[in-house]
Amino acid sequence: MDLRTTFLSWPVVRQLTGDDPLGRGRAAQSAHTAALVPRTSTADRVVDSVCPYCAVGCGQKVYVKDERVIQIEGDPSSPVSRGRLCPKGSASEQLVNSPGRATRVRYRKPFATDWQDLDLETAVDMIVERIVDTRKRTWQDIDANGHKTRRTLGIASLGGATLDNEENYLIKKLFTALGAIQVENQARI
Amino acid sequence: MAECHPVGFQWVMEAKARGAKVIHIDPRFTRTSAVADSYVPIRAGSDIAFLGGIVKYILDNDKYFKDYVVAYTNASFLVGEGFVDSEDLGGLFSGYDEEKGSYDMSSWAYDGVDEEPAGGAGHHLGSGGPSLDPSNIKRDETLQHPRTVFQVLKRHYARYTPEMVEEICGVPPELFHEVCEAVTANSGRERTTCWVYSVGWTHHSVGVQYIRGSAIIQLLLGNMGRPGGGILALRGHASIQGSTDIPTLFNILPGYLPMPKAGDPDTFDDYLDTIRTPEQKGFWAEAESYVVSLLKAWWGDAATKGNDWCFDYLPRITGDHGTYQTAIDMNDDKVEGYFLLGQNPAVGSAHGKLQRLGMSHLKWLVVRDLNMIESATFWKDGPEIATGELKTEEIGTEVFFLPAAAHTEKSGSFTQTQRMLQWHHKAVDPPGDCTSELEFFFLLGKKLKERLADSVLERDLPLQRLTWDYSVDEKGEPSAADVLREINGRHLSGDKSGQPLSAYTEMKPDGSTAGGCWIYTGVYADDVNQAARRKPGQEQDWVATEWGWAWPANRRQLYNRASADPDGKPWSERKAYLSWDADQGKWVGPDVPDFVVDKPPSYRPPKGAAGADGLAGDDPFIMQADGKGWLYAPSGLLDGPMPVHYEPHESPVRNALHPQQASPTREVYKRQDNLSNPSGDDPGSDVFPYVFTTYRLTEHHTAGGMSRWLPYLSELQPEFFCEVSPEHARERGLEHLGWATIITARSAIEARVLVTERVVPLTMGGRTIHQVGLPYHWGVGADAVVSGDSANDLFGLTLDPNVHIQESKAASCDIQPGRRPTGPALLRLVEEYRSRAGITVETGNTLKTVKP
Amino acid sequence: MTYDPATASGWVDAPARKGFFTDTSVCIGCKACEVACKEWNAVPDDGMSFLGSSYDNTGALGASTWRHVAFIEQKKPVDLGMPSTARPGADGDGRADFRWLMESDVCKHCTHAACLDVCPTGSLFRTEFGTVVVQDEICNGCGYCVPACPFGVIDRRIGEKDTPKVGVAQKCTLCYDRIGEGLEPACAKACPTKSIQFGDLDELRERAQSRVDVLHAAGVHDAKLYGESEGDGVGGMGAFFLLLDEPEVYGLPPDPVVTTKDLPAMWKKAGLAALTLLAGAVAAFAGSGS
Amino acid sequence: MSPRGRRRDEFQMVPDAHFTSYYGRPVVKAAPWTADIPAYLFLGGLAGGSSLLAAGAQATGRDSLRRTSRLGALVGISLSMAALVHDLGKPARFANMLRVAKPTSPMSVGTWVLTAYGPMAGLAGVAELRPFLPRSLRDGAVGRLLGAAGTPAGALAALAAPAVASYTAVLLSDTATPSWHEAHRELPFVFVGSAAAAAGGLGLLGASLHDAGPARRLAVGGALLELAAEHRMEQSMGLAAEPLRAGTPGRFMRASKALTAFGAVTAAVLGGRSRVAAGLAGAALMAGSACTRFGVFEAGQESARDPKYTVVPQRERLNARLGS
Repeated sequence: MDLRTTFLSWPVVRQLTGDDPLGRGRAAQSAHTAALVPRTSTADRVVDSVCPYCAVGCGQKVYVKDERVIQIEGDPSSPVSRGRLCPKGSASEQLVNSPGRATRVRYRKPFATDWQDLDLETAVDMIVERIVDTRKRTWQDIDANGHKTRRTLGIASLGGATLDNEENYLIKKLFTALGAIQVENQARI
Repeated sequence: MAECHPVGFQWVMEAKARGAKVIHIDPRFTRTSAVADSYVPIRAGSDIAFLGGIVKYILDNDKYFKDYVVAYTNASFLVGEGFVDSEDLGGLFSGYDEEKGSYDMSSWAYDGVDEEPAGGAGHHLGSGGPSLDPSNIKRDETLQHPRTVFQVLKRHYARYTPEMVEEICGVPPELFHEVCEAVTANSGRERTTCWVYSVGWTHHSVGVQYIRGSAIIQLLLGNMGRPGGGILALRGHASIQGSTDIPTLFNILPGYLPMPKAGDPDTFDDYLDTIRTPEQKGFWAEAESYVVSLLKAWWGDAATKGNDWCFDYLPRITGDHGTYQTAIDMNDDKVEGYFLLGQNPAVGSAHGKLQRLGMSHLKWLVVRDLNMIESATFWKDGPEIATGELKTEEIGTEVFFLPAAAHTEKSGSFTQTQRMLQWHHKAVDPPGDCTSELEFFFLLGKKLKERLADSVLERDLPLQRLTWDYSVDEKGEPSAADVLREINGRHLSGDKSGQPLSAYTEMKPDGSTAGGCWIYTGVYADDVNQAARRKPGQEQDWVATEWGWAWPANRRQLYNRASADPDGKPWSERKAYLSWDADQGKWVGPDVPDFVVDKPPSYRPPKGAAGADGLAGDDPFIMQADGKGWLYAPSGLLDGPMPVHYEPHESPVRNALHPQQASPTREVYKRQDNLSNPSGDDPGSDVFPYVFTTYRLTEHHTAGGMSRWLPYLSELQPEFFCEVSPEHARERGLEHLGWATIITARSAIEARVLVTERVVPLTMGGRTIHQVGLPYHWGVGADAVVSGDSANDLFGLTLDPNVHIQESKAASCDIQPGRRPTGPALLRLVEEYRSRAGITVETGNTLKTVKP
Repeated sequence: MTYDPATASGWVDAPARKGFFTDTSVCIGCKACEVACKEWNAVPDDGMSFLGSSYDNTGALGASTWRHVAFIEQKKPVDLGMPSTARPGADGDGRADFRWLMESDVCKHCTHAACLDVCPTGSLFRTEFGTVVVQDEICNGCGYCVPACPFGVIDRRIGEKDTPKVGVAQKCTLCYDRIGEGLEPACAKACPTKSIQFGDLDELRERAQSRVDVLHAAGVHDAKLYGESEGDGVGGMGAFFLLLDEPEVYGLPPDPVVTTKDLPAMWKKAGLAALTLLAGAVAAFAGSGS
Repeated sequence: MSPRGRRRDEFQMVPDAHFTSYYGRPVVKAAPWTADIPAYLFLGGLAGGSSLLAAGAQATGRDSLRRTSRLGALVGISLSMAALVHDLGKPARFANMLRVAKPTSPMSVGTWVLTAYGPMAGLAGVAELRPFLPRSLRDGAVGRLLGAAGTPAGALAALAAPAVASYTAVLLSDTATPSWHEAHRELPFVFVGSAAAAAGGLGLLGASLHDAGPARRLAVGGALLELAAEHRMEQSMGLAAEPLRAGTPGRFMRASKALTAFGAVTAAVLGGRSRVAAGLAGAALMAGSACTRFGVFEAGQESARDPKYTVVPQRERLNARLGS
């Protein structure tokens, strides 16, 4: 580095030569500070989203850099929320990036005392087998009164209020085709 | 509202700044109360008395909006002669069957409609209410006939005096009067009042009747269908509205079509008859089109007229298969496999112990969540492990934990609390093994179809023939937009074959249309994802109809025909919304009319006209079988045509109005694992002298799955606490920041003590009632940033018969200073309380308490 | 002419001074400001301690809390039209008045900022917006700014080695990076009820005064501004407040004065003392011969 | 008097005083400083005073006093700098202190003063080590340079020394810490008195009876100044004087007064005659000086932790201004 430049950028020198003799403002600003920009402005893209917490449905803007969410904040265009977010909505970035978030499939064998690893594909295959077995064992063509039921009461599901409509649609559609009727969600709770 | 929906509350603050008066009625002084003009502390579980008192005030003082009431409600309809009010039967309506614990509703019908409607009630209905042929109903528009709904209502609420309100609710008469004045003064032609509620009203054994109570007030005051009016349900999950519209609920199919129930006969036509009668008014009359389109969407070409559109592929229900019944069935080893999809019942459902024990009976459990929630780890760190009720090595449940994708990692739509669908776009790929439910269920369906492709069993046909061919991207993820297109529906034949439907009115019963959820039809109109519209609010008028898409038909306010008078003119300039433009021959206004757009106010249906044609030009309640707002529900509700004050299932208070203590139709479960505290003045009720209620805090989200794992939210409310008044603290020796143990017949939990003047001891009937407030966000586990005992462990299971929702906003308890015992000693403490109170499985579970 | 701290600190053609107006009369205590601030500025959590100070478990501003929402439960004579209520059955006469105050506290960005004055490294500096900002990579953690602040705002961050910016003084930057690009600070943007308003200080002061007028007209005589006056001990605050009670109720100093106001006098005394010492030393040798 | 009655809510944990606060929490923050800082105050004062004594001793040919004082200054300033750096949150960034020169910052001013003083005092101190160097070094260029540099360095150090001894008072007073700020009128005199007493005490300890006269006089004078100034300070501080009398700081201050008075009297009466008495007096004065620094430091910290000391005077001031 040019020694002269280095010397001239020494804040003491800038104090003596500039408009900030007391060294409390411009003279004290570092090069790093002067170069600051909000990380939102260097995002690769901004994606329209909706807050995943309550049902007010606040608009969110999701800022992505290097395929990672770097910031989530309110969408000022939303006529619902006008860019504002509550503490939970404001914590959305931590929700998706939290180090405590579970990102690996875990499997607990019957009677086991701890989790073990399992790959996703195997897990889905095993779940398929469980469904087929349980359905076979618990299938009910008719009820005690001889009325047609064509169902299983052996498989139940709970959840959906935090899920997308499209997801719920597939859940209801698949379970209904399987004859599983105990499909429920938070709306009952 | 400020507490749980802070951003929505900006509009309340905005209204307040413009002079609106905000009244907060709640057992608990919340952040809403802090900025409200008035706060009304009320005993948890007593709201119907309060609402009934307002109804009485309105009727006694002629404060109702007469023109509106006569034209738009069933006030003038005559109730049949067989009807006997609860006032005359000690708290029971006519038709009560003690054996079944339910009503025969035929005596509640209008005069002229002489039989019980075919539709039944409660969970057997979709949202259309019961079908009904309105053509013969007798009416008296002077409202003077003693059997008019108006007069019936007046008599029904005659005893709901301010003094009675005070005795039941603990609200002083002057404060109650202030509310009555404010609500009525702010209603009428020039002004409207809005009621806002949340689960504080639904979590009761009479929850539906709570809402009905406010509906009666709003109809009497002319506040329905008008700007600034209405009853706003503030829902607590991003798409809990959507998960009801496209239900993951046992009793309905998409669009509130009922699930078929087993029975004889059980044909497609029988099924249709339960939804609609061909003679009825309104859009439910077209239900056949909606059902056929749904079946076509699901089974495609396999669904033909000849096979009743595969109607038989639908499984049948035989009663309550709700989540609580299911949890009980788990305990009885009737359920083998359980999917938890973003849900944490070990903490978030009532009677946590029953939930966790139930799960320990499963053969297999699939938990899909963002975090390692307590429902996934109950087998190793649940409270029952600590008490010795469960041993990890003895729990045979096989558990699959599958990490889920977050909202930023998938595209899809949420339906928010005002029925508006909003699309969120995928921003990044999910990390690690995380997958969306869409991807998981798509994959599961594909694999199941492959697995059973060669099956020749009849039961596998619905799966084999299920349409399941959504387009996938290069990573194999199915297209959510494709699914939304299917939900929207399309033409299957004719010129427009393959094109999306633009409105549910295009649906046909002849198999020429398909559509997965009729009320969502239009969301993909013009092959455009209308839910993804984001025209900035600043560039639109205040209704902002070009942001997202609201069902049905992008209407932002339901029943908005009622915003104009019977002649189609706004009730007032100040409250103008929709009006009839005679020159254009249509309804105009900032919103999509919730009415046949070109039907003039003067239209009167010809005799025998049904469906939409059967609606008169002044029938604003277009989904009701008679086109009117119901002050009195002649059918459809299992627990009565009008709300009656009953005490909660567990209450330290005797019902001041009726010998009938609690709802005679509430669903009780007499089981050793679901014991109840003695209630009212039953022996032993003094062992549980306090009321407790549960709620949320701004800083957390429900059972904590999306908040207790986040340091930023956890640090704001790190510990489970109970809120008690200084007086109560003195009475029980509770110390601020110390510990308290709260005990019911089910369990005992511990909480830090927050002594606060925000909790108000209530004086009622000369007696002081203390209430304990409990936020329910914490659970016992090892993975969250913060954990603690779960308030929901205190509740037992008692349900509203209409919707099978648990009573978890009011119950009785004891509270003692200090921490609870641990290990088996905890069970002994609960046992000691049970024996002191003399609790058996029968305790508190007698439905009829009126003595003959 | 108004004293402009940016111009006085060497900024030529400085933009209008920016600040916060926090109107506690519309605060609902949701703490969105606390979280939004932490998210944007990557401020670590400040510990999981249950303080039970009403709903405040944050306690105070500090190195890892740049916005702090105070909650005050109090009995108070009722003001007409105010958020207040009867509390039946509480007292002998059956009624007492009660209210719940909430206030989102933040760095005041003083016109005369002691933290900035005493900073020996120039880490704390006055920006062109008139705000006071810590330059993390400059600060050596001397900690002098901490006792200098008359509001107890700034603090040195403590924590494990891997804690970001540990050992360095930290406080609100008024989102220096954001406002540089015309964005609102994170807290103000999130605030659901716009209790926190960001903008040009002059305009905010006008807005605040008219809000006070409105409240006074509505009978809320307690409403008063705190920190808006240039005549106060810190020359006016860049972040000022509308309060409904005395400042100390919210944990704010009632009459803060920038400590450096007395600095010239202190230097004089120190000089005199130094001379005294010198004279004493000379005297100690004088007269003793060699 | 107090603006408002005391909070009586049973769960409000407000200390026993008539004022309002937020749950009894501090309004201002206590400095995040540990014992490093009072130690620095003491050692800096000791060094400053010693440099003055050393220069005088040099000028008047009191070798043992010169040697003791120069070495005292060297050790004092070295340890004090070590304490200062140790107390930083980011010690590696100590040099950033030289980025700016800020008259508004006593610490910045102090840094520049120390920058001038430290090397000189150090050089003078190291010069005293010349006799202990190996012969080759002692007689080599380095040794000769040291020998030559000692005197001018010592003189320059002595010029800066009064500032070193007094600026630390401003360092403390230029804060919002009530018991520091309110002391700002007298604290410089307390601190220079304390410095003189400590340096004189060291001289009494280390120098021969023959050489120690000026040290004795400086010590006695410093002690008297310290005691008088401290007394006056407590009178002028109002409520903020309270922490100086209570608890840990109170104990320090009482010890300081006793030790200083004892040291001064002993030095004055017996210091010129008995080596033991001189040593005892010197040690007492040094200990007294250290107690003063710790006492003042801790009193300030206490005053910051209790909102009373911030709120009550401000409220009184405000009420007086508002005429209520």
